[in-house]
Amino acid sequence: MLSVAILLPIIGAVVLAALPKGREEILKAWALLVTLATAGVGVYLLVAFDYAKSGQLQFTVNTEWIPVINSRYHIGIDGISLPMLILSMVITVLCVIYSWDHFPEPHNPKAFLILMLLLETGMNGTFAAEDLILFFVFFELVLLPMYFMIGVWGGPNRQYAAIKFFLYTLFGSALMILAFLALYFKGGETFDIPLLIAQGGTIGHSTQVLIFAGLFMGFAIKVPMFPFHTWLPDAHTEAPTVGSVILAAVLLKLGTYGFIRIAIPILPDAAMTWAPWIGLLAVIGIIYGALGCLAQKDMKRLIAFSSVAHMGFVMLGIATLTSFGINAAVFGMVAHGLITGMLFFIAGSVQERFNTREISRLGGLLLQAPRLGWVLGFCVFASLGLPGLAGFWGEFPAILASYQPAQGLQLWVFRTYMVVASIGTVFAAGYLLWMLQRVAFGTAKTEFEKSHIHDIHIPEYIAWTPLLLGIVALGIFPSLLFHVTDKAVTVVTSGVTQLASAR
Amino acid sequence: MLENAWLIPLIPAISFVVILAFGKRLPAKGAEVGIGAIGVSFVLAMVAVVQWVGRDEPREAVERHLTWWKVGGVDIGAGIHVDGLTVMMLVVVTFISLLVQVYSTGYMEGDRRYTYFFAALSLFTASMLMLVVADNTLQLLVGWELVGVCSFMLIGHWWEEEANSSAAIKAFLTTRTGDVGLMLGVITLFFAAGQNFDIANLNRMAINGDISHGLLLTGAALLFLGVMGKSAQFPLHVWLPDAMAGPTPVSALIHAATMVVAGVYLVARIYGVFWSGFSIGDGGINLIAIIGGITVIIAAALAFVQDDIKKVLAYSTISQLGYMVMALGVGAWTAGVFHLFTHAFFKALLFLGSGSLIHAVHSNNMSEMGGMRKKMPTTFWTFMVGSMALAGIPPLAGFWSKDEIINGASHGFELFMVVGLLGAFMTAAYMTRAVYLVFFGEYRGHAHPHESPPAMAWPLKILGVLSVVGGLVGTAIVGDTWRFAHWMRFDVPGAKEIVEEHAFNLPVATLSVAVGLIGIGIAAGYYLRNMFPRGAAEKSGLVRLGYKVLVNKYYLDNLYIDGIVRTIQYPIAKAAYWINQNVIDGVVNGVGIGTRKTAQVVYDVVDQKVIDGAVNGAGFTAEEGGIVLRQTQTGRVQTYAAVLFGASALIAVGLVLFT
Amino acid sequence: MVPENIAFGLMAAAMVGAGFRLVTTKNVVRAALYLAVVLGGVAGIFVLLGSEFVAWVQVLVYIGAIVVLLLFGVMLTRAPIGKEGDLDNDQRWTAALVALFVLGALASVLADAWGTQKIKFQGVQRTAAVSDSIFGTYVVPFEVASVLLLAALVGAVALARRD
Amino acid sequence: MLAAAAAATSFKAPSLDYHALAPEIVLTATLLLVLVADLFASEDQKWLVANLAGFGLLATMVPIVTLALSGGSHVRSMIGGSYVVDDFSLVLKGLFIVVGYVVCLMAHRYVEEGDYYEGEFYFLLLCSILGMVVMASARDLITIFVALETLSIPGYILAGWRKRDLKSNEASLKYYLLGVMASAVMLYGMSLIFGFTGSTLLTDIGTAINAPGPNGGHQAVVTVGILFIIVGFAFKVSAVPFHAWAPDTYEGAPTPVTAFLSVASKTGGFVALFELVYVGFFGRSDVWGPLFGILAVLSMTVGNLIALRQTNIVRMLAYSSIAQAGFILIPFAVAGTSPRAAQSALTASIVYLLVYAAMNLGAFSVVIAVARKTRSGEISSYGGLFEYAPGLAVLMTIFMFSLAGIPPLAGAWAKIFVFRAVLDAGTGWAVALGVVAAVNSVIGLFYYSSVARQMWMTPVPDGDRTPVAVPAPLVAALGITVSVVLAIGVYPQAFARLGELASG
Amino acid sequence: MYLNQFLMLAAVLFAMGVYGVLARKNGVLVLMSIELMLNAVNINLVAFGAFNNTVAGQTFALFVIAIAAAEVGVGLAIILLIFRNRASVDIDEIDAMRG
Repeated sequence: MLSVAILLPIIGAVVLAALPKGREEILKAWALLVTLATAGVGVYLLVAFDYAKSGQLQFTVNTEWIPVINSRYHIGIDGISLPMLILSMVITVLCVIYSWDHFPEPHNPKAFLILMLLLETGMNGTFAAEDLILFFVFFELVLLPMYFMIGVWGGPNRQYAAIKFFLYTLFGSALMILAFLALYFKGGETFDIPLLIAQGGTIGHSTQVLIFAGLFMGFAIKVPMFPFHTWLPDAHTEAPTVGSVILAAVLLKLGTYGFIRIAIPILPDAAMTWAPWIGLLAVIGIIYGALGCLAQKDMKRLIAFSSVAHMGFVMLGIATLTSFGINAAVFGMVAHGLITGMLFFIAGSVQERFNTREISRLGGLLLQAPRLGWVLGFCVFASLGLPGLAGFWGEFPAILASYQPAQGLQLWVFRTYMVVASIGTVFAAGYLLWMLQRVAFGTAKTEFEKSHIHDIHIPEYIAWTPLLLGIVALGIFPSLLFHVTDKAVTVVTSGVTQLASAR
Repeated sequence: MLENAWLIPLIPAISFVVILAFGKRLPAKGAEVGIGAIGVSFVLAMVAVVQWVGRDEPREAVERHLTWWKVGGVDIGAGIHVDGLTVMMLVVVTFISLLVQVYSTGYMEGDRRYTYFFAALSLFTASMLMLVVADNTLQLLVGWELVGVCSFMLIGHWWEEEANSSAAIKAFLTTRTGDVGLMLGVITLFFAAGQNFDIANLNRMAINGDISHGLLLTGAALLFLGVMGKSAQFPLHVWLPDAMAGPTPVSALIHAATMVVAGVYLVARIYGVFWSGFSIGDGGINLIAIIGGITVIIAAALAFVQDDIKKVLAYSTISQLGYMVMALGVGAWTAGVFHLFTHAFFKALLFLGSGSLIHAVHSNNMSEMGGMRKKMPTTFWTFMVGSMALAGIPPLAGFWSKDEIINGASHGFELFMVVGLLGAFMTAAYMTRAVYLVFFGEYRGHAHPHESPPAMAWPLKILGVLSVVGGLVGTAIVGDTWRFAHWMRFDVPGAKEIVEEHAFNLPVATLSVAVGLIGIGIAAGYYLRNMFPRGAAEKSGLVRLGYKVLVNKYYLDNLYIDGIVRTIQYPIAKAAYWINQNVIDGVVNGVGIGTRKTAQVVYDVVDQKVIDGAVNGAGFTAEEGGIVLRQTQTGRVQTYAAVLFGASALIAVGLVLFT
Repeated sequence: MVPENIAFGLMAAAMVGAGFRLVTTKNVVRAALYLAVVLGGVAGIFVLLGSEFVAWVQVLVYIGAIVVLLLFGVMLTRAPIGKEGDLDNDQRWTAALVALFVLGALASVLADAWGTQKIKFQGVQRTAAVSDSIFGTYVVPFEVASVLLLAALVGAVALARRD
Repeated sequence: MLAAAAAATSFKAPSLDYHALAPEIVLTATLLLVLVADLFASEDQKWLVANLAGFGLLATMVPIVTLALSGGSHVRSMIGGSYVVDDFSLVLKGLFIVVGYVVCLMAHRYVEEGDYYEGEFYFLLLCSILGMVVMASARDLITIFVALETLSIPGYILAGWRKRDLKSNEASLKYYLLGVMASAVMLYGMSLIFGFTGSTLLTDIGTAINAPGPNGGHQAVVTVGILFIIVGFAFKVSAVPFHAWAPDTYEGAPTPVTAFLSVASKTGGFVALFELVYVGFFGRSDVWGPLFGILAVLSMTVGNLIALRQTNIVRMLAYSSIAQAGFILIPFAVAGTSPRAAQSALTASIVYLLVYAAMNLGAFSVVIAVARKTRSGEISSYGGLFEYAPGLAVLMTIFMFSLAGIPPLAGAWAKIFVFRAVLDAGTGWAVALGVVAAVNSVIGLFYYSSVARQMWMTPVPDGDRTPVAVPAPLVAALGITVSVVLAIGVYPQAFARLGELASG
Repeated sequence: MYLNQFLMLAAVLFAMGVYGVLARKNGVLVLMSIELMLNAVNINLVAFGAFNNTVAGQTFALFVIAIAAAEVGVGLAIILLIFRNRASVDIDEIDAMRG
């Protein structure tokens, strides 16, 4: 069943490629159908998932794939993968709906939708993969479609942004695959993640540290962590709305997911060694991203930089190596997916209405398109971590966790991080409200006074409502997510805790 | 009702959703929903009070909670903790909110975002109530942030003007800066209490010394940072005056009666931590008291030099909050809470009064008012009552609570008693000034003032009454069971009693009243008398001659006034105000601007040049390398051949040597 | 053993001299003749080493065919007879350097490997032996080589033929 | 004397296994047939020649398959082991034949429409392929030498096949001169090795070289001999610094020939290297280990860096093929550390060769197809290809990113196998080599993606949007190559198994 | 006779050949120089054959001779082709493709 969730989109893409180019309605309908079907599978998974055993892999498939290098087609989901999987499914559907009647230029729905479906396969696969090589393949599979999405349908500077995004990520994954192979040889000649988790601890410390470095490069660039983040603003700014939404909502999560799923459980020892540095980069990212935001003139770019800050919180949570921290991280991933995804949607809609995202030229959105304005306001508050909305549960527990990181980590170091991170929340409020004020408050600038601004229209409503509901629901009932992830996280941290108890 | 106190916040929450959804389509644009809901909540709150007071001794706090979420075996609960403090707050919040909403139907009439306004009020009330009933610090934090947002929305209600939205942002950011402290404090105490947010448990452990003093001190200090932000304590008070940009009812509800006292409430609620953290029990001075004391004086001084009536009230609010904080700082828990209680009434009254004035003259500036006595009698009388209550004239509400504070300070905190008295003096003085400038003399504005509509008048009257009698709850008059101090106690099950009561102390009382009266006297004398020579100056030279002596007399008078009062009031106050605007406020704004600037630099230099540059540089060098290497491809076959043979021979030699 | 050494000495001297002129002369035709001298010398060396068959093949194929071929080439490319401008390009010194470097490397290695070992002379190797090895051990390469020669022929014709 | 006489009289013909030689025989028959047919075919019947060549190649596959099926494990060795047919040689012979067939498909219209000699063209092509097929089985120096020349000389000629085109002449000349010089160097090396070991048989050479002691195989002369031989083939596989001919020749030669040279003859060179290194010189890994390391790093880096600056697609592909050669050389560098490492190294190289053949041929097919319309080799002429020829654009994209090594395309697996070999060796140098390779694979992406960028993201240079007419044979070539690339991408096991068989 | 006297002679010839191919610009002369190198190799092979007392050396030499002939043929063809197209055999002028 899980395989269906992975393969359905790509099959759909192939069929789509066969459909006539001219008949746009059919193309869109088909794409929507496929994504919905996939989401349907997702719903089935949600229902059939045994939450009592959310710590173990479920819906596992484990068949021979490449015996030569002893790599198997091994997939399965646990409490951590499930939410991410659902997230990517939902986002894709919404993106198809959103782009329903305004495809970016050059107008070529067929290619665009095919890419979107390919992307979904890649994302779903990554979240389900339980074999390093398989993971790698899916991890990379998302590169090409996103490259073309940015490069073909992007903004004026798209080619630069696209190739930059591509090169960065590829550089990371080149080192990552080396690390994977090192794991293969050091970890008992297998790429199977569960097996490696079982045996990973046996690898010598220095070796672990080296391998972890490789993995780190791979994942950190994807996250992206300071100082590997510079591809992100360009990619986001240039990408078409849907592209940035998927990029922000799901693709960035691949990196953090990699940390949680692979790096930490397999190499707990190295994780202990690296955690302080990861934490450092994380908090730098938090402050740095905030400063970056304050310096922006472009709405979308600002949101992009805010992602750097938010992922900083996620990484901080991970760096604590505690159950609290990593739960927070997973929550943060989902929350950021929903919220920042929303923000990019809005930025796109604003762009579409005003043909500019330049904050200084905008203003009085609340007067011209009240609903859009209020939604923006809502998302801003969600994004700055307002309690009662999803964002808070990503930030607060992360900060909480860094008060008392995993045993064996320097207390004072992480408490310093805690303080810095919490100051970061103020910055977050700063730049987001500043943006809100410039964009939504005040009155329209003269150049747009006359122009009629269409308020939210139907596809936008359909595409956004689920996200907004999700933000509120998760904000009020965080346990919706926590009770899924918790057990799985304890599995992740088990290695670290064993180390701690061994000390 | 005590068990189901969670209903009280829930109802306004629902009304918020309802108004948001259907408000615009309703006949009264959603106002009725809001008022109805809050009315119900108010009734329930009253029931709760009665039930609480009716409980037999010793009154055990009612606790109920359920698991909210659960991580790594730690389960975080959500629940309610109802005791005297809670019910008192419930009543105050619901009641003031009710009146304010009623008042707003008049005040906000025809506003373009009338419905949103009521929705926001409902949301605010809900969050505030939730904060009040919270039984754990996390939940409290949630409510705390939510009220902050509501205040943001309401301050910026008229966001068409940038000034307003900026004020809103300033308010939000300043408080949030404090909240960093709060959040960290909550976290510290969470771990200190063994991964537990529960407040009662926290108090118990704190008092019984189950938590190391160091941790407690840290936690308390951090929490207090949050308090300073929310309750506008020096030096984080700067946002409150700007917050006056919001509609006046909002100022009355949020920035006078309820939200700003959240800080005080927090201290009172988690008093155990502060008490042992700052070892208040040992007497002497401590952070809370100091900050409170400073705030009292500074704010009061600032209130002198304001022209904007709401600003006067704002500073007065700050100073009064200072009183409360100081009270808690000197261990006078009951007194502090009591002052919170009474202050809610008369300050709300004053704000609503000023609101009705502004409504009438379409200006905040007292320089454009004057002579309102005749034009707006209701407003005048109620305002007078409010001012006198604030000035602490017996037997009005303010007197009892303020006296209790000063009285409390007199036991081991004499310094702060002095502060309290000085504060009382200044309070009386600046209120008199305000009252004079507004209600006496000639009308200096251009509008045509008229009495406000009943929707606005009635709340004033009600509050007026309460400002008169509200304080009596603190006395034996109401009977022992109903006496405030009787059902309003800070007692933690399983921990020793830490708050001791102080009997009513006549000398202190008289003293405080005295300074109050002196304050009024001087101010009144200064403002009222000063008129005559000016008036006389208009007359002919003859008269001027005849007046010589009188004038001379008043030379003295003026001399005295100028010599003393001015030197006391103006320069100091002016200086204080200057410092306030340019130093403290400047710092706050400066921080904002500075951050933006650094951000710009960081972005332009570090991000775009250094980091991005490094990467692009790598690419560039690669390209350069390509260009250079291309030169080797000369296109001449014999060069290639030379390379072929040369390389072969070279490598040969190399290999031979190194193998 | 003296005569061989004398013979070798003479031939070697002639070959080196001719070879040197070959790569330095200013006249293409002369160069071809010098080449013939060198090749003849090589044939002589073969005889010295008791490989008569190879020696004869050398004479026939090289001097008989290749040198003639090259001369035709010279003619066809109309290189004027008698002195003419320089036939060298501008990297003469590089070339000399490389050549000497190669020579040095080879010489030292050879000296190191075979120092003063002598060739124990087992008498003339009969042509039969050679043919045996060609048609026995090396029959496959021989067949392939025939195809190769055919290919070279066809190709050369295809390229050179005027059309 | 008597001994010699006895030897003379007692000649017995060597026992030849004709089944094992069947592929060579069929091929030879075919090429002779082609030559004859060309003589008798009139101008309008020349197309027959091409088909003849094609069928001949397919026919050659038959004995290869039968040999593979007839107990693939058991090795057929002839003439004292100087000519061996085993899984290794069969896999590579198969590769050569298929590549040859695809090249025929690519060349079909090209030669026809360019009115170049057809018969001779295919004849020479087949000769070259024969050389390769022989190379795959050759296990002694002479056979290797002859095979090398057989696969090279037709190449020299074909490179100049566009006779009236100066560039083509130049290509031919450069290729020829450098080729001959390289083989001279190689021959000198062979003579040294022969002199030292007294045998031309690789197995004997292996034992002789492994011999310890003062006169053992560690001597300088052996080192130089090995080096010179390797140089000869390093030239063939265009490894830096012996690569210089490749870009000029590739650019000048007719595109199908370029494809042939860049895939087939390069592979031929590698096959020779496999035999020499793994059979003959294995004992002296201290010589060739570092040597290949240097060659690999230089090839990857220099190839990539210069490729960054290219504007002509063929030239860019030339440099890319240099860089790719670098990747294929990496496993050699680490093969010496242990038998196990040698094993996985050989697998890696062979897998890479198989994959490389597919994707490079594909790329060249697209180049030919596009050139039919644009008549230009400039990368800029690919602008907006996606608009008027989406099919070709997508194919080219696939090939480019496969060359760049982006999963899930075949190229990624090739690289993964190389990395695997490197890390299997596990030495510090090996890992360093791996990192260099990783970085280079990123640089490579730069220019590969720039082609994709042209096709997808830039407008058509001359607004001419008429679709490209792709002749059937070319479509077939594209079909074969792309299906291979995708198939490996999804299910690498198939080819990995081949590689393992061959190296087993 | 010492083995090395032959080898050294061969080495010298080889080096001369190297010089020739590098320094001569007339195509035909380059071909001649190449022949020089090949002959050096042949001397080596035959000498080693005698030294190791095996006939393989001669055989090898024969193969080299045969194939050398083929190469010269092809080479001359190419040079003729070029001469026909550009009326010159100066190969250092042939650098249309570079970089």
